[in-house]
Amino acid sequence: MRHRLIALALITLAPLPALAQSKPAGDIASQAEQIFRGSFRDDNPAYWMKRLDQDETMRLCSQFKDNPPARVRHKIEKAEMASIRYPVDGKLIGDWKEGEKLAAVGTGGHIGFIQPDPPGRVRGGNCYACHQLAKKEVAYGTIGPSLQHFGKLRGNTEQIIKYTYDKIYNSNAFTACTNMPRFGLHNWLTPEQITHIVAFLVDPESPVNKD
Amino acid sequence: MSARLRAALAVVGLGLASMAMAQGSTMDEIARYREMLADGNPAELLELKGESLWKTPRGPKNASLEQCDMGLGPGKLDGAYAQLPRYFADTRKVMDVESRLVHCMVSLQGFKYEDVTRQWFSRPGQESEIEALVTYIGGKSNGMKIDVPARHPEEARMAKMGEYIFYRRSGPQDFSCAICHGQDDKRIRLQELGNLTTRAGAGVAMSTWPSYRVSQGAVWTMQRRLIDCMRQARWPEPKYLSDSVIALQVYLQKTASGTVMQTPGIKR
Amino acid sequence: MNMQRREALKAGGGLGLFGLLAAAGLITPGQARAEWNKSAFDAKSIEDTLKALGATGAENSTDIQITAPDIAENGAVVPVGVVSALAGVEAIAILIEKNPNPLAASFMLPAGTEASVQTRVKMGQTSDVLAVVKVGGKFIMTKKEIKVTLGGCGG
Amino acid sequence: MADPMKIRASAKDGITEVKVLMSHEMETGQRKDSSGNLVPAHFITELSAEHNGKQVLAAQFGTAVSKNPYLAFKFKGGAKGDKLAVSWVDNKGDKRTDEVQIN
Repeated sequence: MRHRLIALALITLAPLPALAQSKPAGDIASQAEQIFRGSFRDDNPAYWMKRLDQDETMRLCSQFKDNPPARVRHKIEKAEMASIRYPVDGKLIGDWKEGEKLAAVGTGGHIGFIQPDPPGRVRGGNCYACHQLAKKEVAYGTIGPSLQHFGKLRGNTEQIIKYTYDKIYNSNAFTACTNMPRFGLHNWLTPEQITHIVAFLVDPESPVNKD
Repeated sequence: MSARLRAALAVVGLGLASMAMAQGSTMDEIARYREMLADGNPAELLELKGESLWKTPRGPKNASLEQCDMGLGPGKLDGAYAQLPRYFADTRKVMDVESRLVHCMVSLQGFKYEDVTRQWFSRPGQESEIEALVTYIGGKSNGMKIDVPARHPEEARMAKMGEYIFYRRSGPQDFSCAICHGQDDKRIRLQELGNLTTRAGAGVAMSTWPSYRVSQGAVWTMQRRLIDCMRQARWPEPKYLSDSVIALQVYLQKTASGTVMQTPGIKR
Repeated sequence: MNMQRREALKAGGGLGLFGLLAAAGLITPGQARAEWNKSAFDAKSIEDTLKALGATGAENSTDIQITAPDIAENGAVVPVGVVSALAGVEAIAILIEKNPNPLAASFMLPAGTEASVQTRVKMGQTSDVLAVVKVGGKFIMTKKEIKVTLGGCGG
Repeated sequence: MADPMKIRASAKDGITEVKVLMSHEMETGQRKDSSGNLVPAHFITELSAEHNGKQVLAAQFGTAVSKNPYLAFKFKGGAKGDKLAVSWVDNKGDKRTDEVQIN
């Protein structure tokens, strides 16, 4: 009798860690989602908290660790391509000097209580964070490919201009789950601002091509 | 191969070599900049201060922190930082250095949680006791290997949740931690980025915090580092000591395990 | 530090550093000299700074070296050293051309102190850094450009 | 009260090398706080180093010296066990003296 009691006690104590270990991976995702969402202050404005929401593309990219199978990739690229919008006047190439400024600016859009951007601060494209562009800027990143001589190498045909605009507007239309943000889709840059960056990339007079 | 093609290739080769050299000298000078800073790390000032804060009886209970159990037993600090986060039976929680330190300041010294965490990081003219204490505790693991195997089921669960959060994309820039920290040999501007999914990359990152940041004029703790990454991702900031920040640390420390601690570091 | 010195330091409130140190017995009164050079530190151009230092017309010299990286990852902390093999260097000043007030620091070197100092300065932007050295009652100088770049996320 | 400095002084081949880290904000007077008000300048103005009571360096700083100032210099002489003292004073009259033995 005594032995059986001890055995029973062992059984009731032992399974707890074992159970925790055997939970399926999907359960980890829902638990993680819960602790992640629960990690933010209650007094965050609703529009801040919206930045934690995921659209279908974000959800799929996260799920496949940015390397989705071909079927998923095609689905994402097709849907993203359909999202692209153009300036009202239809002109896809703007002022490279404006584009040059936007490419260098890394501020804007920071929220939170510690170090938010002051209201009205310019939101830049921060292109140099990831790409090499004009020769004179040595502080460039390498997360994306070098875009030095972008227009010199590719020309500035209508087709190249449209491709460049589309890529900046929605990078995922070409490569699902790429590291590059979807600048137009999120209204991070306006269509007009995108045309300036297009000019910075393709205009023969721009330092991207001239130097 | 035709002579012309050979000549063309030679030109391309030269071009590439000179480009690599130009970039090489930029990175060499950055390396020189860092080398000149390394000898004379202002974090050492904070280490001194942290030691005094650790040993001085303070708070409503007029106790020092010398009986604080950072995971290796009361008062045992040598190597403790390198083995955190870990599961603590007394609180039934996986805790990182900072959550455990705050727990000790509350339970041993009698401080109110709100009071000790109010100044969890410094601002110009407003110093942070937590920064000083974490710098001191970190220094006590200098030269020791990071060892967070995450074998306890709760630790293992936190590591998996940390990995999930690492790849979780959201916000107006489609960011996740993996965007910047999921590949080898990349830079953002001139800052090299560790591939935190590998032992080498996570090792470099995790072994050098806490670190003095010259751009901030302050030592940053790992909580501060991770919370600021989320700010840069344009997300709201998670709360100090929140589970998702601890989960990320378990995932990263587990990946970095085996790397020798070199702290306090000094960074841009 | 002994108790007497500690008391002397406490009591020395209004004396300024050198009066204070003299009172503390840390330096002899003979060494107490040179008030903080307000006009040099407040000067807004290289020319005015040199004038306030009494160094107008300092000639370029290859006998001085500035030890600093060509590129600084952050302008808030830029390591700058000045070295010279010349004997009898009396003073060294570090100037940053494009800062609102160029003079960053000046050093007086008593006999026996080597012409080798290193410190860290703030630079608002890429700029020439000047080292001005007083040797044998005469001023000489050299300069070096230090580029200030952006390092991280850019925000 | 100001926090202690960290001073290292080591003698080798008849030369003593001194490295000093000071704990100080070094406010420029041009930074604005979160409410947009200028933070008044607060910086170390003068520094003096003495070896066994004899001055080996005097320095004057402006606001362009970095936060938590670092200073390294060398002088002839100095032996293990000798005293090396560094003192600073700032524009608000705060001051600090620390002393180490040369090793």
